[in-house]
Amino acid sequence: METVAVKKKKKEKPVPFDYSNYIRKGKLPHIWCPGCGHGIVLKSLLRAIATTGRPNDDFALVSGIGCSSRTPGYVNFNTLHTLHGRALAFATGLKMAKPNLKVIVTTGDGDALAIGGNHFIHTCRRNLDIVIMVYNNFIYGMTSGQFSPTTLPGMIATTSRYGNIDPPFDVCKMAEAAGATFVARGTAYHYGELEKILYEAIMHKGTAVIDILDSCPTYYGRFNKYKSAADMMEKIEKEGTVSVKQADSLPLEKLEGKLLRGVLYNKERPEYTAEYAKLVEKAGGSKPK
Amino acid sequence: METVAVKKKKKEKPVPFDYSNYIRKGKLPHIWCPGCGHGIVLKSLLRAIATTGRPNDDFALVSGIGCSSRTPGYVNFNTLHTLHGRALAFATGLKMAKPNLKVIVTTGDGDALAIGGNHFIHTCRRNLDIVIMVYNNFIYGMTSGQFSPTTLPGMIATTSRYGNIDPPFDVCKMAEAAGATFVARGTAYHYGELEKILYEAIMHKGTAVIDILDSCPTYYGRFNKYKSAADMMEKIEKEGTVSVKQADSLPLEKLEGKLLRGVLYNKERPEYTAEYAKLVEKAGGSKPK
Amino acid sequence: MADKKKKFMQGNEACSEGALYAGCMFYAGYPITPSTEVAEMLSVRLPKIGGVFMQMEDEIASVCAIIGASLGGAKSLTATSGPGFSLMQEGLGFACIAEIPCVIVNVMRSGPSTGFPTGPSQSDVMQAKWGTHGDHPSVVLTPATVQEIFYETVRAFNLAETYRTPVIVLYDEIIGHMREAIALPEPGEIEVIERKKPTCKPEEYKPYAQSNGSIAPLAAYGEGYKFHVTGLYHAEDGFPTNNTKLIGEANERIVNKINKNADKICANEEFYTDDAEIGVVAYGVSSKSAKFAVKEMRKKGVKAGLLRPKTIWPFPDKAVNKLAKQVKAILVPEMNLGQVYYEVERASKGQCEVKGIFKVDTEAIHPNQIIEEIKKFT
Amino acid sequence: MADKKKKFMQGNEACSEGALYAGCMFYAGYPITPSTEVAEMLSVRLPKIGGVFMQMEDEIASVCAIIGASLGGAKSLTATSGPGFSLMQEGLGFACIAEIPCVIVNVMRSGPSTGFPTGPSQSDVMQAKWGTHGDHPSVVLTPATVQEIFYETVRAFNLAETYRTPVIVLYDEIIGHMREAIALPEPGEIEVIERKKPTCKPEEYKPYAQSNGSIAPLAAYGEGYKFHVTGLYHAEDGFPTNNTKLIGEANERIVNKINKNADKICANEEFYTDDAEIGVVAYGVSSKSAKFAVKEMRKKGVKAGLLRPKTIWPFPDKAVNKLAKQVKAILVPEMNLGQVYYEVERASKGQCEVKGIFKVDTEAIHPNQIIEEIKKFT
Amino acid sequence: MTTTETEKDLPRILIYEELCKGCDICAVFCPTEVLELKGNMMTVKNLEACTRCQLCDLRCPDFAIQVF
Amino acid sequence: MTTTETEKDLPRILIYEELCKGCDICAVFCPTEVLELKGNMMTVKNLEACTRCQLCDLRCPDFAIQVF
Amino acid sequence: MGYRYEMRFSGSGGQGMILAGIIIAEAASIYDGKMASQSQSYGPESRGGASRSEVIISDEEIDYPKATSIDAMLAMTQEACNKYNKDIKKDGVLLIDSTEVKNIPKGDYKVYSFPISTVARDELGKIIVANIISLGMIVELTKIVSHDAIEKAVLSRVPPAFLELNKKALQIGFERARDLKPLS
Amino acid sequence: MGYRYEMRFSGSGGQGMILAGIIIAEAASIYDGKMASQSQSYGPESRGGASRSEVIISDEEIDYPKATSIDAMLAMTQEACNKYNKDIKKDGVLLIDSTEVKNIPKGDYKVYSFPISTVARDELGKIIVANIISLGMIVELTKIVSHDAIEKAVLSRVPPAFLELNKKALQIGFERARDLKPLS
Ligand SMILES: Cc1ncc(C[n+]2csc(CCOP(=O)(O)OP(=O)(O)O)c2C)c(N)n1
Ligand SMILES: Cc1ncc(C[n+]2csc(CCOP(=O)(O)OP(=O)(O)O)c2C)c(N)n1
Ligand code: SF4
Ligand code: SF4
Ligand code: SF4
Ligand code: SF4
Ligand code: SF4
Ligand code: SF4
Ligand SMILES: [Mg+2]
Ligand SMILES: [Mg+2]
Repeated sequence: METVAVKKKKKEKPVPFDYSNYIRKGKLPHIWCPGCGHGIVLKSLLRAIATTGRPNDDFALVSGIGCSSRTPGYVNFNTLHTLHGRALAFATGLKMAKPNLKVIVTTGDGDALAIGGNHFIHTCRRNLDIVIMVYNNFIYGMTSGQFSPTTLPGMIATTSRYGNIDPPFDVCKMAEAAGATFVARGTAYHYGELEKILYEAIMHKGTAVIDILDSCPTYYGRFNKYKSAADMMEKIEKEGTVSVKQADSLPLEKLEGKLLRGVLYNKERPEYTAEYAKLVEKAGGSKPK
Repeated sequence: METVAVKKKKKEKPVPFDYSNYIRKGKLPHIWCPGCGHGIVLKSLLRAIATTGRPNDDFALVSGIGCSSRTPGYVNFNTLHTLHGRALAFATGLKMAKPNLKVIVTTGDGDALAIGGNHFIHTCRRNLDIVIMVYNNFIYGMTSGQFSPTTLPGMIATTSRYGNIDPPFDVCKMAEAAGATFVARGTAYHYGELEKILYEAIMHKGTAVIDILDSCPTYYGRFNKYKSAADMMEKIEKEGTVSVKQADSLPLEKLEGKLLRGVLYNKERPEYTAEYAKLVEKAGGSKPK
Repeated sequence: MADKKKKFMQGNEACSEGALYAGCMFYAGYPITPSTEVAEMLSVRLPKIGGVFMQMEDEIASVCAIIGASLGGAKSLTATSGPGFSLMQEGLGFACIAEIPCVIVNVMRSGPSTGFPTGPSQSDVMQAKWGTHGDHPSVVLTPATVQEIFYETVRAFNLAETYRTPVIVLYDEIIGHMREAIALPEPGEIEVIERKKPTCKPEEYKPYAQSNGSIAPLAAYGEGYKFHVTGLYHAEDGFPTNNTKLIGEANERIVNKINKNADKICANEEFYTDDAEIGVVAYGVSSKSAKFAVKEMRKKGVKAGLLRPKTIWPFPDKAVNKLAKQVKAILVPEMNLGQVYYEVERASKGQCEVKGIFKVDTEAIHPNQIIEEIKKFT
Repeated sequence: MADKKKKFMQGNEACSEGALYAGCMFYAGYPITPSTEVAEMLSVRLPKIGGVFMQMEDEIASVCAIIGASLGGAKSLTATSGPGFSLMQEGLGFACIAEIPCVIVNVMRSGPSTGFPTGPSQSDVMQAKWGTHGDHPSVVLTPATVQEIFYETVRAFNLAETYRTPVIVLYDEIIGHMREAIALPEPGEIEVIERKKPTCKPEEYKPYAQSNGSIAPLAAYGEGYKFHVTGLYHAEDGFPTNNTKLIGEANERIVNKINKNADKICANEEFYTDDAEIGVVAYGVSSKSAKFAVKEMRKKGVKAGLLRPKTIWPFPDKAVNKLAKQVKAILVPEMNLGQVYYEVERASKGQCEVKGIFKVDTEAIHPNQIIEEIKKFT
Repeated sequence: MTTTETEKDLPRILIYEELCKGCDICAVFCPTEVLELKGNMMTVKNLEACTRCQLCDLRCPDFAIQVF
Repeated sequence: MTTTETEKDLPRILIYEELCKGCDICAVFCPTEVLELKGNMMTVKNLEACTRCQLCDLRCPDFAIQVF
Repeated sequence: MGYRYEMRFSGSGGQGMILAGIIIAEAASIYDGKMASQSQSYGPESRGGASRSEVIISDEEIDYPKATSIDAMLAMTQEACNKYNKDIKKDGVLLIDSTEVKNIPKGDYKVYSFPISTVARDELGKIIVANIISLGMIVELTKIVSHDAIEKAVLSRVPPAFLELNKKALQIGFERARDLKPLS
Repeated sequence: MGYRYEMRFSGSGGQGMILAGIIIAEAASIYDGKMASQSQSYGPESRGGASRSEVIISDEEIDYPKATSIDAMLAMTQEACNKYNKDIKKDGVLLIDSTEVKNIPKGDYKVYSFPISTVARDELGKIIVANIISLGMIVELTKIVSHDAIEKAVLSRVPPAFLELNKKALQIGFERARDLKPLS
C-alpha cells in the first residue's frame, strides 16, 4: 500500500474504508492527543477485523489502564476496560468461559510489560488463543510521561531527567521465549502491513503478540526533541525499522540499530482452550448447554 | 567429580568440606523432607561461596516463600525470608541500598516464575547484580503439591489429577530473553558442576540465573510414581539432561527430550548499580559517607 | 445403617460442594494454605461437568479471571487466604464498581504477612470490609459449621447474583479443615438464584440503568449485547463520565444497594438472647466456643445469650443495638486483637459495657475463657 | 522583597522536601496519578545527594524494594494512590511483622478501582488501617496543608524509626496538588530521628529482643550482624517459631507498641473546642472546609469547635470522647461515604449525636454544607 | 465538516472539523502536498494534485479525513 | 552420631543420627555399595569397600554423613 | 443436654493420626448415627513435627470442636505424648505405643501400653497400619463406636488393594485390647 | 478577621491556566508577603478538556482553598466560561477572551472583554503567551498584587530565552486593561 504513495496521478476512485460499523456512535473524538499514534493502530485493527468477515459480537476487546487501554471504549464490540496491567488476566477468564469469543487485548508498553509482565508471560506460556496488541510508545502516556520498560537508554522522561539507564525489553524475544506462537512487529506508520499482521494474528489459533511501535508526541516526542508527530513516525517507525523481507537482502550495516518488522515467529502448538476441552472429555464431562 | 565414582579403591584421605562456618548453629535438621533435593543444592552453594574466599558478611541471601525459600534461615549470612514471589523486589532494594553486598536469591519454580514472574523478568532486564537460584522441582512443594509453571504436560499434581495441560516455561530461555547476562542450568545430582556454575554466577557482574533441576520426592515423586528420591535424581536430573560440552559430540537423537546443563549464556552488558553510580556522578551527587 | 443423605467432609470440601450446587462453572485460583483444598476438589469436579478450573499465576490474576469469566456468563469463584486476599483487593474493587457478581472465599490463617500459615485466626474480618481503596459495598458471610459453609456458599452466589456484587465467604482454618457429616440437599431443595439477563433490544441495553433502586440485568459477552464495562466511574450506559454529579451518584448507588438492603442480607442466629442479661456477640469459630460457654452458663442458671452474625458485613447494627439495650455487658470473643469488637462498641452506643476476648496464639478460644468473663458480670 | 525563607510549592513537592529533610536516601515507586510528582521530584533530587531513585515494575515491587533498602540501612519511601496502595497491602504487612521502618505516602483519589483518577477523595482512610490481612499496627498521618505535608512527612520518618514500623502519610489530591508558600526549615531546626543501631557483639544481637516494651535496635545488612528476618512469626532472635505462646506474644507486641504509645503518636489541632457546643471532627482537606465553617459560625456567635486529628491512626479516642461529653453533636465531614465517622460514633459512646457529612462527587465539601448542618443544632 | 468540490473528476476530500485535531500527519505524509494545516485545522491547498491514494485517511489518527 | 572404626587405614564414616532422615540417596549413589538403610537410618554395611570418594557426603541433602 | 465424648490422636506427621480421627468420626456420624466432628492442628509446614487430630462425639450438635477434657487419647510418639497429655480427664484413657513412648506421663487416668508399631511391622509387615491397629484398640477400650461402624469406616477409606490388610489390623487391635490391663 | 480574595483562571487544558494561577499566587505570597493558595481541577486524563485553576489570596491562613464566592475570574474558552461562571460574586470581575468566548454570560458582575489570543498571536507571534497577557490584565483590573510582584513571579517561572517575550506580554496586559471598560 505504501507504494501507492509514489505513483503519481493515479486518480481511480477508491472507496475509503467505512469505520462506522465498528465505532460506537457519538464516542468520537477520542481522548487521544493530536498526533497520538494510538488512533492509527486502532484503525488498522478495525480493517483487519472487517477482513475476517465475522460479526462484531464474535469479538471481545479487553484492555488495562493507559491511553492505549482506552481503545475498547470507542468500538462496537464486547468491550472491557479493566485494571492497570491486568487485561490479560481478565481476558483469560473471559476466554475460558466463552472460548468462541475472539479475544483481543489492546494494551500499552507499561500496561503489558511493566505492571502486567507476569500475566503477559503466563498467557504466552499457556498459548491461550488471545491477540495481544502492545501499543508500544516507549512511555507511560496516561500518567504524563515516565519512562517505561521499553524506553531506550539515554532517553528523557519525567522520571529520567538525566537520561534513562534502564535497559529495554525486546517484546518479541520475550513473547517467543515465554511461549507465544505468533510473534510480530508492526508500526503505526506501516498501517497496511500492520493491518495484515493483525489479520493473521486474529486468524492464528494461540497466543499472538504484536509489538506495535507507536508514538506519544505529547510526552516522548516533546521530551526527546522530536519536531512533530510525523517526525516521530518518520524517525522511529520508518527509519528505525526494516521489514523481515527486506532484511535478508540488506547489508549488515544497514540493519544496525534497526528493529525488524513483520511476522517474526509463527508456530503451531496445542492451544489452551483446545487442550482444556480434551481435559473435560477425559474427565467425562461435557460443556453444558 | 562424577568420574571419581567409578574409580575403584582410591583411598587417599580427602577432608570433607566443613560447612560449620556457613550453617547457623542449632538450626539443623532443616525442615525439608527426606530426600528433598533442596539440601543438596544448598550445600553446593555453600562450597561455591567458600571458594570466593569472601567473608560471610559480604553475602545476603534473600528468598520468597516455599520450601526452597527456607534456605536463608539455615545459613550464616545476612538473610531475608520475604513474601511469596517477591524475593527479587526486596533484593533489588537491598542491592541498590548496599551495592557492595553480593545478593543471592534462593527461590522456587513457583516463587520465581508463577507469582514472582514479573520481578524475575524485570530484574533480568535491568541486569542488576544478583544471583537467582531457581530450585526447580516442578511443583509447589510447600503447599503440598500443586502443579507449577515448570511442571511438564501430563504430570500429576493435586490440581492436575487428570494430567497437567499447562505448558512449562523454559527458565533459561526466558531469562536470556528478558536480559539476564549469565544463564545456566544445573542439577542437584550434578552437585560438583552446580558448585562450579554457582561460583561463576557469584563472580559474574550482572543478573545470573541458574535453573537448578531439583526433586520433591514427597509430592512430585509420589504422585508421578518415582520409586524414591534417588530414582528421581537418576531419571530427571541424570538421564534427563546432558551437559553443553557433551551435547556437541552427541548425535541428535540422543539429545531429544533432554535439557542442556552448564552455562548456556554469558555476556557482558552494563550492570545496573554501576550505571546508577554513573547517573549519580552525572547529577553531581556522590555517595555520602 | 449408614445415613445415605449425609456425607462426612471437610469445611473446604463443603465449600466446593456449595459452589457446585449454586451452579459455579468457573474457578480460578492460586494455591495457599489453608484454602487449597477448595481448589484441589474443584480441579477434579469442574471438568466433570464441563466447568473450568484454572490455576493462575497468582492471586491477582485469579480474581481478575473470575471477573472476566463472570462477564462471559459463568458463575465464578476463587478461594484464598490472607496473603492472597491482600493481593486480590484491587480486583475486588473492580468487581464492586463494575458490579460483576463473583464469590471470593478467604480461609483465614494467622497473619500479618506469612505469619503462621497453618494456624487459624479471625483477623481478616475488617480487611474484608475495608481492604480495597475507595468507598465500596461489602457483603461478607461468616459460616461457623461445615454444614453452614455449604449453605452460606450457596447464599453467597445468590447474593452476588441478586445484587451484582462480589461476595466474600470468610471462615477460619479450624472450620475449613474440620470434618463433620453434612447433608447435601437435592437439586431444587434450596434456592439457587440465576443471573438476571436483559431481555430488551441490544441498542436499548443500559448495563447500569437505574430505575428506583432496582439492579440492572447483566448480559454476558458474546450474546448480542456488546456493552462496555470499565473500572472508571461510568454513566448508566457503562461509558466513563466526567460529570461529577453522576460520579457521586454512582458511588452512592453501589454502596447503598447493599446498605439499604442490609435487613435482607443480614442473617443472625439468636441463641438464648430473649431474656439474656449478658450478651455474647461472636461469629465463626469463636461462636462455637461462645455457644458452648453460653450453654454451660445456662446450666448454671446464668442468663447468658449469644448473637451470632452469619452475615458480618453489612454489620448487624440493629440486632447488636437491641441486645445492648437489654444486657449489662456484651462480650466479643475473637481470634484477633479486636476487630468486630469495635463495631459492637460502636453499635452499642454506650448502652452497656463491651468487652473483647482476644486470642492470637493460633489456638481456638477456650470456652472456659468466655465462661470466666461471663462470670465477672454475674 | 521576596521572602527568602519561603518557597512556593505543591503539596507533593513538600512531601519530597520533607523526605529529603528527614534523611530519605531511597525511593522506589511506580507512577500513579495524583502522587506521581513525589517520584518525579525525587528522581531529580536523590541522585544529587547520592541517594537512590528506582522506578519499579509495579507497586508490589516498590513497597518490597523500600523494605529491602531499609534493611540495607537506608531511610526509604514510596508514594502511590488508591490502586497502588491496594497492591502494597501484603508488603505493608511484612514491614509490620518484620518491624522494618519505612514510609508510604498515599495521595487519595476517587475510587474504588480506577474510579476518577484525577478527582480527590478521603476514601482510603479505613483501608490505611485495615487493608492488610492479620492484626497489625497502623500509624497514619493526615496533614491538611502544604506546610504540614512537609512536617508530617518528617514526622512519619521519625515515627517509623522510633517504633520500627511502616508509617503511612495520607492526604488527598487537592492538598497534594495545591500550592502554597511554605517555610523549609534549616537542617537541625526540626528534629530528625536516626535509626538506633545495635552496639552489642554480633553474636549477642537479637533483632527482636524485648525488654520491658523497648524497641530493639535494627542493624543494617552487611555491617557485621548477619541476622535473619522473616515474615513468619519469629522469636527474639528473628528465627521462625512454632511456639503458640511466642506467636501470640509477638502479635500482641507489634500491635501494642503502637497502641500503648498512642498518646505520643496522636497529634490533634483543637480549634475553638474549649467552649464548643457543637463539635466538628475533620482531617485533611475536609478540615479546611470545617475550619472555614467554624470561623464563620463563631463570627455569628455560634459555639462551634473543630477537632482535627493529624494522626488518624491510632485513632484519637480520648480527644473525641472528651469532645462528645461536652457537645450536643459532632459533625464529621468526609470526602467519602462514612469512614472516620464510624470511629467517631464509636468513640463518642452515645454521649452526643454524631452526624456525617459525606461527599463523593470529587468536589471538596463546601463550607456552606457544614455551616448548614451546624445551624441545625443551634 | 468541510468538503472540497466534486465537479468534474476532481477528488472529494472530506475533513471532519469536529474530529480533526490538527496533528499535521496527513499533510506531512501526503505524497503530493495536497494538504495544509491552518491553525488547528487541516485544509486542502491543492486539490488538483490529489491522487486519491488515501494515505491521509489511513494515517489520520482521528477518523477525520476521507477521500473519495 | 555413629562412626565406624578408624583402625588401620580404613575410612572413617560419620553418620549424624540426629540429622539423617533415611532418604537412601547416599546408599543408592555409593559406587561401591558401602552403605545400607536400616529402618530410617543409614548404616555402614561394608566399610572395606569405601573409596573415600565423598559422593555420599556430597549428595546427602541433610549434612548427615561425612567420610574421612 | 447430652453427652460429649472427646478423643485425641497424636503422633508425628505421616503416622496417619489425622486419618485415624477422620475414620472414627465418620464411624460415629455416618454409620452409628451420632454427631461427630474431627479437627486437627499441625506446624507451619503442614508436614512433619508433632501432629494431633481431635474428635468430638455427641448425641447433639457439637459446638466447640476442640478438646476441652479428653475421654480418650492415643499417643504414638514420645513428643506427642508429652505435648498433648495435659487435657486428659480423670478416669480417662491414654493408649500409648510402647515402641516409641518410654516415659509414661503420670496422671489421674488409665494408661494402656502396647507395642503398636512393632506389632504392625512384625505381624503385618507394614508399619503404616499401626494407626488402624490403634483404632481397633481404642474402640475396644472405649466402646465409643460399634465394631461394625468402625470396620465400615475403615474399609471405606482405604484403597481396595489394602482392604484385607486393614481388616486384619483392625481385628488385631480389637483382640489385643480385649485383655489389656491399664498400668497402675 | 481579614480579607479573602478569590480568583479563578479557566480555559482548556494546555492554555496555561494552571500556570497563570501559580504565578499570581506566587506573586502574592512570595513577593507581596501575603498568604496565597492555588489549586486546580482537571479531567480524568489530566489532559485536554476544560481546566480551572483557583487562587485564594488573604492576609491570614487560608483554610478552604477552593472558590466560594469569586472576586475575579478569567475565561479563555466558551466551554470554561459556561461551566465556571456561576460562583462569581456581586460586583466581581469576569475577563473573557473575546477571540473564543462569544456568548457572554449574564450576571451581577462586571464583564471585561478583550481578544487576548488574537493579540497574543498577532502582536507577539506566540499564542502561548495569552495567559501572561491575561495575567497582566487581571492584575491591572483588580490590583490584587503589585506590578512588581507579578513581574518577578512571571520571570521566575519562564525559561531565560523567553524572558523578554513574557515581559512584553505582561506589559501589554497592563496597558490594554488600563482603559478597558466593562460591558454593560
Ligand atoms: C495499580 C496502578 N498503578 C498505576 C496506575 C497509573 N497508571 C495508569 S496508566 C499507566 C501507564 C500507562 O502506560 P502504557 O501502558 O504504556 O499506556 P500509554 O498511556 O502509554 O498508552 C500508569 C502507570 C494505575 N492506574 N494503577
Ligand atoms: C501470596 C501468597 N500466595 C500463595 C502462597 C502459598 N504458597 C506458599 S509457597 C507456595 C509455592 C512454593 O512453590 P515453590 O516456589 O516452587 O517452592 P517449593 O516449595 O517447591 O520449594 C505457595 C503457592 C503464599 N504464601 N503467599
Ligand atoms: S499522552 Fe501520549 S500516548 Fe497518551 S494520548 Fe497523548 S500522545 Fe497518546
Ligand atoms: S515438600 Fe517437596 S520440596 Fe518441600 S521439603 Fe518436602 S520434598 Fe522438599
Ligand atoms: S488521498 Fe493521497 S494525495 Fe490525496 S490528499 Fe490524501 S494523501 Fe494526499
Ligand atoms: S491527520 Fe487527521 S487529525 Fe491530523 S491533521 Fe490530518 S485530518 Fe486532522
Ligand atoms: S565415600 Fe564414596 S565409597 Fe565411601 S561410602 Fe561414601 S560414597 Fe561410598
Ligand atoms: S543421604 Fe544423608 S540423610 Fe539420606 S540416608 Fe544418607 S546420610 Fe541419611
Ligand atoms: Mg505507553
Ligand atoms: Mg517448587
